[in-house]
Amino acid sequence: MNVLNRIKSPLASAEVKVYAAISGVVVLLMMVFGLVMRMTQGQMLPIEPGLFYQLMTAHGIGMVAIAGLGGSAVMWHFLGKYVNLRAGFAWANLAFFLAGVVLVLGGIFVGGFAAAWTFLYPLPANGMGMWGRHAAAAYMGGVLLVGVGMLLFYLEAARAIIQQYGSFAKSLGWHFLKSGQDAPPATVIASSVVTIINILAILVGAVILSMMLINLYVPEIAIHPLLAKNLIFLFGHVFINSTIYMAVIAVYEILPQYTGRTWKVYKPFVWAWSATCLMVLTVYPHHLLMDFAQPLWMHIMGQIISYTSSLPVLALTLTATLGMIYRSNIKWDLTSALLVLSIFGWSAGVIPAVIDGTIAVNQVMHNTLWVPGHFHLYLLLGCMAMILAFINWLSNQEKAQGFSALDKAMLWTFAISAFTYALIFLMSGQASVPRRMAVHLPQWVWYSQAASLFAAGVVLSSMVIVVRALAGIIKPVKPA
Amino acid sequence: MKTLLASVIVVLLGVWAVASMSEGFELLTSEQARRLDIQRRQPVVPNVRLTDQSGGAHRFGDWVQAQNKFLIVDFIYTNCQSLCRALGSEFQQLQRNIVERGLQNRVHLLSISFDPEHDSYAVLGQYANHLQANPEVWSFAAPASADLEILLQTFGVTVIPDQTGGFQHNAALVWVAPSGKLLRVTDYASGEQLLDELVKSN
Amino acid sequence: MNPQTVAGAGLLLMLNIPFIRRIMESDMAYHMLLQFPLILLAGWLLARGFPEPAKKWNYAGVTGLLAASMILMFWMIPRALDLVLINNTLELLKFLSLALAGMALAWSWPLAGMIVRGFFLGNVLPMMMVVGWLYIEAPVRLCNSYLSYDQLRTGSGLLALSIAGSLLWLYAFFMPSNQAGNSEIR
Amino acid sequence: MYQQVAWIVSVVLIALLAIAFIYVAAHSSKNGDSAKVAAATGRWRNRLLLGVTLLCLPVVAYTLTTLPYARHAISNMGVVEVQAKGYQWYWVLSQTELPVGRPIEFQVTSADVNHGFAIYGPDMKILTQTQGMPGVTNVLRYTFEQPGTYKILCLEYCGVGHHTMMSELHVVAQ
Repeated sequence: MNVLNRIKSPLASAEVKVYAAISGVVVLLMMVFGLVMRMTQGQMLPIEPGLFYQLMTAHGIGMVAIAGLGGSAVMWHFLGKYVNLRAGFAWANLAFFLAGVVLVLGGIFVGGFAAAWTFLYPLPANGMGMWGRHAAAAYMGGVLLVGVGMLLFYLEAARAIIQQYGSFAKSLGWHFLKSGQDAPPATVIASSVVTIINILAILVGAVILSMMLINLYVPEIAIHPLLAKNLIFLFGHVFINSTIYMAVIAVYEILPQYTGRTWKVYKPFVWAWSATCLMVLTVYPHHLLMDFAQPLWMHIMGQIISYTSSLPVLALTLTATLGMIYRSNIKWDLTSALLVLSIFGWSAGVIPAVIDGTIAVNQVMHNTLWVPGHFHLYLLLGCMAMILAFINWLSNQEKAQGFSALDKAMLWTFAISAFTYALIFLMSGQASVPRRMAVHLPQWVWYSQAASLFAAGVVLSSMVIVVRALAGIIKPVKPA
Repeated sequence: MKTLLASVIVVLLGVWAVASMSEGFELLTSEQARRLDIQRRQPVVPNVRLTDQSGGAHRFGDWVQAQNKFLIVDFIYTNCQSLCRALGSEFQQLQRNIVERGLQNRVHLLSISFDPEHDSYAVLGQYANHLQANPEVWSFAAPASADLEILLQTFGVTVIPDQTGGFQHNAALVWVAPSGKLLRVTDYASGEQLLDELVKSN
Repeated sequence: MNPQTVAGAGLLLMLNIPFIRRIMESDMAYHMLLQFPLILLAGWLLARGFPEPAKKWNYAGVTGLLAASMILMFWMIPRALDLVLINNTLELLKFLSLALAGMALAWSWPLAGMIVRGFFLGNVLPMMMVVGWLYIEAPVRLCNSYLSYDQLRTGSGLLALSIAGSLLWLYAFFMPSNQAGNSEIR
Repeated sequence: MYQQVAWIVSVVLIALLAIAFIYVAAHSSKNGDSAKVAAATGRWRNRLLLGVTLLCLPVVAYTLTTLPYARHAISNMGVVEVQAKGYQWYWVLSQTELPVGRPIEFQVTSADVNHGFAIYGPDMKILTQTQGMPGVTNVLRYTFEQPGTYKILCLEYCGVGHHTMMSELHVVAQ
């Protein structure tokens, strides 16, 4: 079975373009929500706390979902070069996704649901008059629908990978560890890891969402709050982590085309990804370090795996990226610059993340703005930069372009704004400013005001990048 | 296409079946169904023979109407080690509350034993003493064995023997109007709240 | 006649002997974890003697597996479990529908590819986990006809089954698939 | 204290990372020998992995020696017990005047949803925290070293009144 003859049209298929376009638009909207939240905390906008928390819920779930969709676009596009994916499943996923989004947004903005995107049990059932149980059900049902679509998507990926490579053992490259022969491409390894962990995460998510839906209508059937929290964070942590693992495929695939060097798969790379597969499923207890009732071994495991899970893949990707561009005569344009920036953002974000995974630090940092600080580094400056690069790459017919002055200006605006924005979060966390509060104490307000300035920079530069890229994507491809 | 059509039919059938079993997704257990059913139908208490803790014999229906009070009924057996104790202390609490608020003339508590073989009036009397029940507020009674079935059925109580020689039964408070109609069934810990409602309603 | 069909029919009849039925339904765990699977098995065996009917209506086994999961979902409702003990019509329906689910499985599973199977498992396994967990966690008895201890055992059994099923399913992903190269994988 | 350490370490490491990126990006235009660069990359990768391991192992080991979780082994002598229960959106504390210098044991729980129980010092920096969870009691021990007014903030989002959920503790010299 020759891999080469499976390669379809070299340019992105319709479903990838639609995914990319929707991701671009929704990201902008969610960024605006973020800006509005920071301006409200900076007392620059007269938004009521009720609306603030609705926006916060929408921003959280919207960004998670859209990072998932954008990452899926990257994975679908490049995985499709190695295995035979059927477009019907991408469309089915999109249909479930959109139906779910309608329900989620309805629950939030019509029903008033505002229990944060983590829907921590039993808050959805305790709206205190802000929302009713139907609103909570719409939200959780919507998330469930998105999960069903994603399950279909990953089942198709699993099917295609297994059909091509025989089993996940092969597509993860375990035979390569023994024989040193026949390594699967980096894209296939990353896709296999994401497929495995996300199928598991979605099933766990389905379990806890169903239980909470039942509890909503039959309150006598109670759930143990600590168990519920474990399941929610297992689901949420794995899902959000895998968005980066999907999006990073863009770096593996696109950057080599700019440098003329290949992204070689070597044994540590295979080791690191396989280890990640296991560790990402067991690292979530670092979110529960302040739940003292949790068994001690889980706390200790949470701290240790926090250190071991993030570092290997990152260290390898980081050095490989730097090695790829060093003295390579790389052609710089918006795409390649964003991709390199994204690896910086991802790496930079891991540092405060791992530090916060230390129990002693978590004791004074948990649920402060330190937390959004670290994840905005690797989601905004990392994952989003990857997705923006991918969208831009698609719009340029997947070729390197010139680096216009406007491109340069937008790149630097985005890089500096996003970086500073995240640093202000970290700085506020260092000053013990809590996260998820509509109103801050007077001495904390200036942080939000400064952050709003840089948030505006992020919104502005992303808007220019996305709008220009969308124009390129929508434009019909000229026959060569 | 045919598969799609068939699948849609299957899903619709499934949803219909689940919906009818759960009364439109409102309930999942027969306990909830029983409560909803009683609240909707409001059946009248059966006119069965009851013997109270002092040996007096009554007809249940007549007795309720003669009393002309709201009745809070629970079902117990005196050998009970678990649930009935919770019920017992809840009733003690309610008894205090009723006396404090001076509601003796409007509300009466009634514990009915579903183990008439064992719970003779003498046994019930001891049990009442043990719980410091005030006869003005709180009565105990057991039906004649032959009438047990119909009584349990009306109140929707299911009793099953367990391995240790006792019984497991669903525990709840049943609210009976002075007219003898069953109004509603609530959790055994919800008595106070309902007293509040009763006070507010006048 | 196919011996498997005979065995299936025999099993179904045996399960219907009032004495055996009473024993199996006396305990919640027997009821859900023994009688249900046995009826499914009987239906499955019964169907082996017949060719798959109406393949056009059952492309890739979608309809059959959907029907099976719907039937299983219905019988996970605690109230349904209670009602069959006092309602004979419903008891008959239980036997018919579960046997039908078994037949649907027998006919549809071979037709289904990885995705349809995965979707079926992705539906049934979490459902069993949810119900099992609810049985364990619920502070009250969910079935009036069964002891709370039985409920705990049934819940643990369901949970164990679904975890075992999930692990088995995961394991299959890592095994060299005999379907590799088979373009019939759906 | 830990806040400063975390901040300084993060900033220094991120700065080092940025320097590495800027250096490499600045040297990206010349065409070098790919094989040589690949070999050098391999060396750097191994150095980085080794360095990170050597750096992290003692940190992980050391920080695991001082865990905040109150265990039964700790002596109960002289401990002041305080019950804290979170409600949407206020705290109910069994006492709010506490002695300085004596170990205080906060038994934190919740009546409704999840809350966070964070003790802020007079300078409005977090000193310690735990979660308040319905049906679960989290035991947090802390010894106040300075008299003064401390605040308790809810650090787990708990609904629309979340940001108003603050209480005061008065720590007094005995």
